[in-house]
Amino acid sequence: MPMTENGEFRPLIVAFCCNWCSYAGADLAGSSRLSYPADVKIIRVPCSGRVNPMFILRAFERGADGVIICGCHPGDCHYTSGNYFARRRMTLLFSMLDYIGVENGRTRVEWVSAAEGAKFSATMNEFVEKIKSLGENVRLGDLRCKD
Amino acid sequence: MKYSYYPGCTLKNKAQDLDLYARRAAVALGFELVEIPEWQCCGGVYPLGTDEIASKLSSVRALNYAKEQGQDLITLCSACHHVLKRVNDDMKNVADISDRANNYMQLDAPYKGETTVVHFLEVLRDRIGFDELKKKVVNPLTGKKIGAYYGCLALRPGKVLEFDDPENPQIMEDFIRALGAEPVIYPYRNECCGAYTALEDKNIPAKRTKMIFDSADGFGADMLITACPLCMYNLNKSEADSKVPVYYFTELLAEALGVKEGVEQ
Amino acid sequence: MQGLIDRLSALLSDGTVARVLGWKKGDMPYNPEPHMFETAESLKDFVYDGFCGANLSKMMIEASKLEGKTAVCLKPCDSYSFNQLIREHRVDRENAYIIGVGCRGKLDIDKARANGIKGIEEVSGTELDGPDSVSFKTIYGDKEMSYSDLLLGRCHVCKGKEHMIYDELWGESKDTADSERFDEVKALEAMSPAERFEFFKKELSKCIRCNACRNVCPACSCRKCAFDNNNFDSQQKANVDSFEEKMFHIIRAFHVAGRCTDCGECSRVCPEGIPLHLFNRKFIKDIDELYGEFQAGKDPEAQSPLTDYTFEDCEPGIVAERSNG
Amino acid sequence: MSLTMAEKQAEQIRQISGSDPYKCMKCGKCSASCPSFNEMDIKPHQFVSYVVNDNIEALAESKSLWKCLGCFACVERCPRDVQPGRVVDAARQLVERQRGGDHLHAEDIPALLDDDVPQQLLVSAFRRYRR
Amino acid sequence: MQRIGVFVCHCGTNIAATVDVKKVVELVRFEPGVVHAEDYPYMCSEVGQQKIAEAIKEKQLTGVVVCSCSPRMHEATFRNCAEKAGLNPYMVEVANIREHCSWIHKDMEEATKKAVILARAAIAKVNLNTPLQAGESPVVKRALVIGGGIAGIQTAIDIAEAGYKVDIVEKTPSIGGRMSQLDKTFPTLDCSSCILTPKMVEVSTHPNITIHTYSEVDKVSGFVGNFTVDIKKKARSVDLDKCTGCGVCQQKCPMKKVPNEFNRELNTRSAIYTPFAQAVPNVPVIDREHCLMFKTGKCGVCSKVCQAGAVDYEQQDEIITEKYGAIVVATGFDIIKLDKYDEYAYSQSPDVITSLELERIMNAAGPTNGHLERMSDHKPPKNMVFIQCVGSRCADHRGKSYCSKICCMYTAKHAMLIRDKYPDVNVTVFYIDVRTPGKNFDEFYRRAVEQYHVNYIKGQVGKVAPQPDGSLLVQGVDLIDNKQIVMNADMVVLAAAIEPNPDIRKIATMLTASIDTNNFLTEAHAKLRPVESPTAGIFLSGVTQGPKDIPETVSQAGAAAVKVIGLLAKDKLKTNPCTAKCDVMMCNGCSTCANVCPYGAITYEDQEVRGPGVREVRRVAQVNVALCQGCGACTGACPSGAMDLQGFSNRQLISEVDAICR
Repeated sequence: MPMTENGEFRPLIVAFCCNWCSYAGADLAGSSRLSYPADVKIIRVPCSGRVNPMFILRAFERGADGVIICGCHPGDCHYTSGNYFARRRMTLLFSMLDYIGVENGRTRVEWVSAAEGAKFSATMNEFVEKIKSLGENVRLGDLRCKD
Repeated sequence: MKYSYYPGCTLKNKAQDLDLYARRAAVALGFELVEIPEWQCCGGVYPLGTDEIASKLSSVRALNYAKEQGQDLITLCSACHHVLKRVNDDMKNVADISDRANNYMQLDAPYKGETTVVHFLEVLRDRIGFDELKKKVVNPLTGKKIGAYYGCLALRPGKVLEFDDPENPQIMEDFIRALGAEPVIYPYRNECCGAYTALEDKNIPAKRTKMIFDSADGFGADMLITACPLCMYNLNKSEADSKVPVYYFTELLAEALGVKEGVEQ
Repeated sequence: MQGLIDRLSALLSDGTVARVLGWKKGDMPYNPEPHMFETAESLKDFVYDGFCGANLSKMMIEASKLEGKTAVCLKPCDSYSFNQLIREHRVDRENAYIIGVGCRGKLDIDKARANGIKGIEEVSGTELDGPDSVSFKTIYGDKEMSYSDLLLGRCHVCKGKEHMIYDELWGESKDTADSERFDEVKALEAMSPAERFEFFKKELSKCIRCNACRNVCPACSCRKCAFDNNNFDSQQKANVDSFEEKMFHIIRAFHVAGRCTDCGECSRVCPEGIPLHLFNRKFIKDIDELYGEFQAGKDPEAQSPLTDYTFEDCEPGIVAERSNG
Repeated sequence: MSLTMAEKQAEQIRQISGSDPYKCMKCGKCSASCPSFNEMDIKPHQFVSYVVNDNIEALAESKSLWKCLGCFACVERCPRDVQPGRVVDAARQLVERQRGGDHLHAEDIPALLDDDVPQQLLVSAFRRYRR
Repeated sequence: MQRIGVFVCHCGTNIAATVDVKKVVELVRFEPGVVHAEDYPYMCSEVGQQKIAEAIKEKQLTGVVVCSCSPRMHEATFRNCAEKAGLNPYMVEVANIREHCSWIHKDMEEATKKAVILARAAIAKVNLNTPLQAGESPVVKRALVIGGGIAGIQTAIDIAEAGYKVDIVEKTPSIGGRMSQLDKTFPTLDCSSCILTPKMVEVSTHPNITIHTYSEVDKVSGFVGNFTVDIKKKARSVDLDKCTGCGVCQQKCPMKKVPNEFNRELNTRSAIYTPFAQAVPNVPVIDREHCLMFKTGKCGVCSKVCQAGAVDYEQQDEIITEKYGAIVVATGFDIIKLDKYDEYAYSQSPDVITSLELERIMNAAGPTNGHLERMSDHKPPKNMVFIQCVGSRCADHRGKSYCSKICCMYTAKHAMLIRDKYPDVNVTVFYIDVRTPGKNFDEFYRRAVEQYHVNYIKGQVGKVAPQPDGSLLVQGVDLIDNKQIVMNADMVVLAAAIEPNPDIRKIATMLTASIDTNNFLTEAHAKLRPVESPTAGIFLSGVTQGPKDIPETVSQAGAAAVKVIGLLAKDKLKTNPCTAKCDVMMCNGCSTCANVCPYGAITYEDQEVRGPGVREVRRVAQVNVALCQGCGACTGACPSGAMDLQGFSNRQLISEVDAICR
């Protein structure tokens, strides 16, 4: 289990951010110096609709403790409708993961606009706290039969 | 419709009229006030400190009792209304206060602000309807020019109390209209009467109430109505030349409904 | 059954169709298998009885490419799959001649085995117009079981006796539903996450990745499966670890979500008896609840819920809200 | 880094009041609204800047603590949501929570009463003027 | 195998103060494919770019990773640099170690570790990058301007003057906007209509400009250079060509009790009306909501008196469809509703007014013919109080967080005009701060104080109390004197906050232009690209982007026009090569992707497919790269994984996931 020297659990969190809103929101969080834990690593995608469920499962497979997808607010998608499709896909995928007993707090979708640097930072802080409270991703780890 | 009724300390003593006429009016209007057994005083003012828990517990007990009865909680006194609504808001929305209060109370089920607190006037406006009330009036107060005196506790903070627009309220004016009288709108109806400073500095309420009476009188009010026993006290003590009589709103209500001399509930 | 064979022969003889897709007698009385009959003569081996559970729709993908029409026997529930394949442009309606065959539910031989019926030599009473009980001649003597006790799990939540598409009908159908479609899913949802996890872990750990489910599934008709596609880097069987196997079923269910007709073939063919339909049915239940009722294969014109949206759709946070109460 | 007494007290006031005095833009609307303005030595808007500047000693000695009517006119109208009334109240509590901090003593009360005094007046004054 | 160079930027101390850049260089050397790694204080500088170019040539790099600021900032810079050095620009990726790392983390060890991981992800991606070629798409040489106020008018004139066609869509019956409601303008005090009317005439007579008034944008599709827009022309009920603008219909209309929006409802107008005398076009509309003919079927007076026969009760809404290369949003503002600010008694006294109402009262064409008088009793005021920042700079639930920017100046203007014309009137201004940045602005304000003796009081008003005698008692504070002030006034003027036109949300959604929490449109870059939306081909003019006065609005309108002209001057645009691509060997031909494509870029065709053991005609997906915008919705929908997105391929994204989760 990844720990710092003082024994604190440091989760591994993958954030998929759409280029137009959320990635820019993350940039704004940066230029406004609104900190959030380094546990969050951002992958830039053109649109939340680009996020294939396979990517999320892949992240969990490779040991991620939480995965968050950020996109433009409904109605504001740069490509008109990508976030709507993402919303349905992710709802169903998350529901399935919940159904097989994976903690539903490990997955999250948040709409963050380019102007919402503060929201981006607050969301990431909150998500990291949530994942810390859930601890390591043992259940998907168990499915992984990790020894 | 049954309501859990929180009368508060003053209504059992110096403000018995406020309580008595409300009970009679409720019978006439077809709703029931079920007094909460062993209610404790709300403390008169809302404990503002974020770390004050103990002083909020008497309110929580009353709120939780109403929740267990599955009833809304009704109040008459502006102060009780203010304190109960704000504590209820804390229990619903301020996790720290809610957690600590619940830890302390050890209720069967934690209280999370489930109860709806309503002022008697809100019941008249939102549940009975002023149009309905008007139909039940048997002695319309025709020709009377009445100034509503809201004071401060009934209205503010508007975000929490959601009683009426804190800067331009209408509820008491609509009430006055429903009774067949004419409301007199004057700008100091939502200004404080001086409140508890009356105990040690009579000067403050004297100045405040003079301003209030001058304003109401200037706009032609024959009388004022209030829902607050402390306002009533301060207004009554006023030595302003412009002073007009002050009544509890329930007294005029009972009169209009023809139950002022009625039998008690 | 002879009537059906006669009709099929006639279709072949008069040139209406070039071949017949149906079921052929198996080596045992309870394992007929799908077969393409090219001549009227070969139809002597044709069989249609209670054990003909196999859904022939998917085989029409290949048959559609052949010269001339193919007559295909579809049960009511198979017709949903065929319709869905039309929507996805995978089968050619013009090249198909659909005989909507009657169905009174299909049988699960394992139910007989579980009931102590072993060493079966002959079975009778499974034909469409047969009696209410099935007779087994076994090496241990004659046994009998009621038809309804032998039904496949899926037949207890039968979608109905109507064919969604056909050119002609043969035989009477019966709606065999006697339980609620989502009861099994609801029971799982009612468990704690830890219990659900244990349940699926146990079930999924049986998987031997034989791909029988994938091969039979009419929705799993990709020319090249995403699992055999190096774009997702998921093709290297040598690397396959247990996670991949378990995720395989979840990914597979997701890939067919909104397209799965709930035909139940995956669970029927799984050699390890994993209730794979529980994944698909969960998606169907969610779709019904969140986006309005939708039955894949019912209306070939209907937009699939996953390629559709509304502004007011629920947020993914609803999953936690529902689950955490 | 250790805090001075005044800094600690200022922090306490922020804690008790739940208000953020740094949000103040010094518009003075609280003082413009205050019915007790003329009774106060330190004015409502000054309370906020006194807390920002850790000038708690002056606040503790201010008679304004006992002149605030708790009418929330300042809270309602403050455009920055600073809630000056809560800051005044927190300063009052800071004083009262100290030994001997009560503003009103039980033995003084009988002299202040008249026949009409409602319970509400007593309980509110008790809560405002005593620990 | 790629030959990758990694370039780590210090960004002065912006990165280097928190990330140990030397260590990053040291660690990325061991990543697969990396043959070169170096750091430099400013990679985006001339020298920094030189270093990248040299390394590309000397080390025969096939891929480049720059660890620096956000790719939204300098990805284009580094890609251009690579292209000049002979490397395909799409072989360059940026690891964002500034905004996503050094600026938000404090601990050096942690930040360095994260920077390495972000670099690793970018390296993993570049390992799978393939050279991409940008395509081309034609540009429609016509612009659309939404909003016919001064911003839209100026933008349209500037574009038209450059020789391009422009259409203006204006929702109300006339162009002119907010500025047409103003009386005088600061800081020169010239009359607003005197400077606006010529521009309105110019725009209406310009051969390159078409004006659609009483019209709204209904639907927008397409993309930069090639938008298709449906414009709804609402039924005017008056024929634009036949009407001579004689005005008889308005005089004879029996329904005269309609609140007059143009005069901020201080008086009324007829049901058939032109909003103001100088309206362009000078053709009335019938307000069907109030017209007796439409309400009761009985009247028809306007039709009877119209000698030109222009009144047409049967007219229907009409949708026209046009193609545009660029769209400018100039939808302007309104002032906020004041119903939540009744401590100022706005809804209780007609003598408490907004500044915009005062503009109409001061205007010769306004409800009082330009005489300063109280709306309650039409008496001239003796004492006037102005209250600043009503709803601006608020952190509460009632107002707006921003400064409305124009109020300090127009209040000084009002105060001066009143003191000039009515020297007996006392004018008091309650202010929090007086903000006058702008040429000759502070001098203007000082004139109000020094020359006109306007009484500026630093402080706010807590309550305005209407008195029985009809006056207003104003209770405020003077923070300099530390005194509460109670004064009598006859009129109180509120400087209400401005807010973007409420229609902007709908319009922004149609344009897929992003919008901030205050409903102002977002710029592509707050400092460097202030008149462009992040959505290509969409430009911002005027208050739609943020509070502005007239001089600023006009400058920005011109800037937006220049950007539009720059776009329309091109015959073709380079298209984003990061488009979807279908692997025909895997495609099922199921049409799922086409169902989710917002651009209709996917079609199906029967194609002979040849591959190992395969030779057959299949129905497969075809991507039209001119239409595809690269969103990738199709890739997520494709069941087989046949559809992939170039530049953000499945393998690339998975490799990033793997690199992060290593």
